[in-house]
Amino acid sequence: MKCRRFTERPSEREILYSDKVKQLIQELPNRGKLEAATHTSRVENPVCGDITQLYFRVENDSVVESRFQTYGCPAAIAASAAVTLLCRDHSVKECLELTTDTLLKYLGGLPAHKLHGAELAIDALRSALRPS
Amino acid sequence: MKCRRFTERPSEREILYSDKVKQLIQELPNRGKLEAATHTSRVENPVCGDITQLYFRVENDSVVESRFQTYGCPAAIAASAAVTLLCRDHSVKECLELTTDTLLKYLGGLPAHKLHGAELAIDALRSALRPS
Amino acid sequence: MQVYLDNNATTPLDPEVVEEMLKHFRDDFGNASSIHSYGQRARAAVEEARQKVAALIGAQPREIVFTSGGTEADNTALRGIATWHRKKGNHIITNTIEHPAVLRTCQQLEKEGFQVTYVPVDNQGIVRLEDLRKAIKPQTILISVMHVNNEVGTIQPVDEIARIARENKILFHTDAVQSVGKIKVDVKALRVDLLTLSGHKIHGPKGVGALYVRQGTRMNPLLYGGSHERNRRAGTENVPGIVGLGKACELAAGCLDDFQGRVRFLRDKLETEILRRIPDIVLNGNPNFRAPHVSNITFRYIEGEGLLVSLDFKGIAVSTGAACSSGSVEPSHVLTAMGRNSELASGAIRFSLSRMNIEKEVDYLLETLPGIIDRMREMSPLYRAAK
Amino acid sequence: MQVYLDNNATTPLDPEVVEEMLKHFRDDFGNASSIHSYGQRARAAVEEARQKVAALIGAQPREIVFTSGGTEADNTALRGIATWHRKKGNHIITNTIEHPAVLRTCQQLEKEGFQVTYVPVDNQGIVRLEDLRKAIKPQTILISVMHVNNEVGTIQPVDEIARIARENKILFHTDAVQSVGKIKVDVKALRVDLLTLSGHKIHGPKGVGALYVRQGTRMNPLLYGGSHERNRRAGTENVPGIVGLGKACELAAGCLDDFQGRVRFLRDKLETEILRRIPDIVLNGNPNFRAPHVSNITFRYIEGEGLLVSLDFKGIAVSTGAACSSGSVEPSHVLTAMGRNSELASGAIRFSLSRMNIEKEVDYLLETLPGIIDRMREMSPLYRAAK
Ligand SMILES: Cc1ncc(COP(=O)(O)O)c(C=O)c1O
Ligand SMILES: Cc1ncc(COP(=O)(O)O)c(C=O)c1O
Repeated sequence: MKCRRFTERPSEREILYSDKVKQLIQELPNRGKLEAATHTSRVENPVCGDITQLYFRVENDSVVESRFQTYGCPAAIAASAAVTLLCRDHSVKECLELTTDTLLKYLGGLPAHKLHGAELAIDALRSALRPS
Repeated sequence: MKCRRFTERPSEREILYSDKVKQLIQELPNRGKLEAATHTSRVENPVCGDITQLYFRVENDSVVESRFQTYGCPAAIAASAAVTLLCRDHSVKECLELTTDTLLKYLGGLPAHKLHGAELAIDALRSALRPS
Repeated sequence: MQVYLDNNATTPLDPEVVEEMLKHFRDDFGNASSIHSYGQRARAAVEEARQKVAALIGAQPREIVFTSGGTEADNTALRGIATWHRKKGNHIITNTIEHPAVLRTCQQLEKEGFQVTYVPVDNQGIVRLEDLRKAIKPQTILISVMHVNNEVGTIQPVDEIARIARENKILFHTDAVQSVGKIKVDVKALRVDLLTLSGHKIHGPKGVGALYVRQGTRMNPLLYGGSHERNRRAGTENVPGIVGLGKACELAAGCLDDFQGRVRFLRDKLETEILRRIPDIVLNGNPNFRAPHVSNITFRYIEGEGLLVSLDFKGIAVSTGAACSSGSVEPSHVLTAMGRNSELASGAIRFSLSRMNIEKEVDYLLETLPGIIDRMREMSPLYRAAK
Repeated sequence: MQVYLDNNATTPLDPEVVEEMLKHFRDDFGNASSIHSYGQRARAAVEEARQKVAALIGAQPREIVFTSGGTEADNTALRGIATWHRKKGNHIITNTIEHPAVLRTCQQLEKEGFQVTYVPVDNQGIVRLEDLRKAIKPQTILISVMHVNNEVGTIQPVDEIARIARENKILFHTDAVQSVGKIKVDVKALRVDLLTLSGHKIHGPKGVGALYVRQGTRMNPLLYGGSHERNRRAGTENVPGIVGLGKACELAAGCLDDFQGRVRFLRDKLETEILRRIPDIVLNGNPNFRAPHVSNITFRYIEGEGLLVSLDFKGIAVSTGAACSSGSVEPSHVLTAMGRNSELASGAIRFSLSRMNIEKEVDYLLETLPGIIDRMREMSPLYRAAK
């Protein structure tokens, strides 16, 4: 048998959570309440019941401390944690420019049916830092 | 894991053809026409189309030569061959006493849906040797 | 350390099962319907496996129909009985905590003109016999109630339900995918008419299962084609799979004591210690009528999937709901049917053991879990609010 | 010497296929629906296999639905399309030489109120396009015609039939179990809507197959339960089986030239030499439109099964009719449909080769066969009568 081998590699695999997401879930950086917060928000996804609460301490227009509390699926948790990491030491304006796409890139992607986790975190971010 | 092992051996297996049947099919002993036959018969199974033709040369009330020709499934072939073997050197009376059961025992059994092969051979035997 | 505690989703294969299958992957690859020796060796292996499966559940070999798994067996039982007996009646009774293979088949049969009553369960997941009795109508042709529930491990009173069915001349099917090989299952003692089992839940291969069909039971097949399986299920026999299922059943027959002893001990240790070490916990299921290898626990104020991913990071595999419904955001239909609200349902984790688990795996879980739960609760907006 | 010439019944597994499956029997045993790493490794393997199957037939991965074999794929295609499109019409067209998985499903659908036209074939086993065209009615919803016939190897003009179907807005299914991996099959070139393939006919495992469903095709599933296979087919994925099918397809993709070259040469040698050495022979099938690995020959005046058993004794495995109908006494429905009388049909032997056969095997057959035929004809009452 001298048959050729088929060599094309599969491109589209349905991987659930990226390594980045798993690591965030594992470490839960910046988790918990921030008593000294200057800006907070609590956003709930009415469909799946996920809740995210973000806490920011802003000094001189810069986020100097950030925390989160999330009840929900790994996507929502990782996205919220990521937002607290991405905002630290950035100006409020810069934070408000953070998009779902940038967040998703940072997270190494999310499964299609879990994208709402990233949207929840961005919503919470905007609702906390938006000038009222 | 210190689990007991289940040890009962299977008893009922659906084996198709016995080694005896396979051997007879392989060797086809006593096959072909017998020109010097004193008794012959040709019996056909109208359902499946199997045909068996038996030839006996009877001398002093004893079968001294026997042959068969069969068109049909292995069961019919083996049964017909077996009948020619079993009759050789027996009296006509003894030959007429040969039953399907004895034949089946000699053959090492036949699958249920192939029993008609043995019946065909016994029919042919009786129709050849029966006093007319 | 790798600790697999998701044995209700699927089990690791027993190496002896793999060994027996390999013979049919490598040498005896014949089609069991072929007349030549290759075929006859395959046929003998299939019939030997049939005997082993039958022996495990107290059936006759001829009452065993091999299928492609539990799902196909469930579909065959329900649709096969329903369509055959349609002239007698069009009503089916089942319950709210069945596996989707039963529930969704029933829903489809409803679309095709059958009526289905979904009897509720109590808050420990046991079917209420009174409700079941009341649901019976003159046109009821089939009752289907699972033996052991896959999510919470509850054991249903299948023998009593079978009696009720019998008294009313109704056929009875039980999905025993999660009980066969774990607790004693005897079709003659239970007196069921049809019973589903699956290979990959008992250290056998995926893609093979069996339907027990009591002799004399008349039904339609689901798959039409060649005259395999006494015309009950067409399709070239999956010889290695069937051989693997047979071997798995043979091994399981010798391991029932192990489940009642060692596996139950491990499950109980896991459960008691979690209860002792972690506050704000709810046990799901009936502690008395429960298979020995399952524990379903709600960790309040957190959502199960995050916990699952955290445990996975530590090498521990568990499940949040029925494996087959993962990916969907709905809370488990079983816990919901047991009256758990969505917070309690989504905080549920299923630990399911097998005869391959050992004590130090449970110890590792018990060391690992409390810290993770603490960290996750610290992060939960519900937890702070509740304190 | 062992010579396996019954590859249309089933094929020996490629050792590389076994190797890939073993990984999932031994280590990566997870349930592909589980969220933890065990599950995700299984999921990745399933999706990789899906790509390989899709690549072999020119489909998109999402158009591949894994099933438990060719029979299930055929049943799913016919019943799934028929029941879903019932409101549009209740008429199905197929032909007289289909595999029982198609024919018996059609017969069952007839009992359920569908109308089926079984178009005849010519005496070389080719569907007559004129008859097919004439059979079309306004209420025709599905045409099903196999690609390569399993008994005689005839290749049907599937692309033309697909065109006729398309022009009449009728869905078209082809059972390609015996063509995939043997001759070029490209769903986009053939423009079929549904296509069946099976693992064990291409050196892959038994108990796994696939149905290609063109994107956008609407149909019912056959198996209901979990949301597997994009809700097209419920049941825990047979991960090792699917991986084995994927590998078999990958290997097959590289072996099509081998079939056109070496395998065809061996088949032609076998056939020509038998014709040269043995008198009173009839070739069955169409010599021009025929897959390269099949030869179906009637040896007049003898009955095939005895010949089969004799060859088996010498280590040579062949077949008399479709493997699945063995045990029944009826002459092959395919040969009957081709106008062969019962004597010609029952003397037919199918030789089917694979890429694993070698020339000295064919030589051994050619040495062995004439003596056996002589002996059997000597024994035949028909032979003497004919001479
Ligand atoms: C109770 C129950 N029934 C049926 C099934 C389906 O069996 P299978 O995975 O073999 O399709 C499962 C497992 O998924 C189950 O747990
Ligand atoms: C043409 C054809 N269709 C369908 C099938 C059935 O496939 P499976 O054996 O995988 O059920 C076969 C083989 O038996 C076949 O040859």
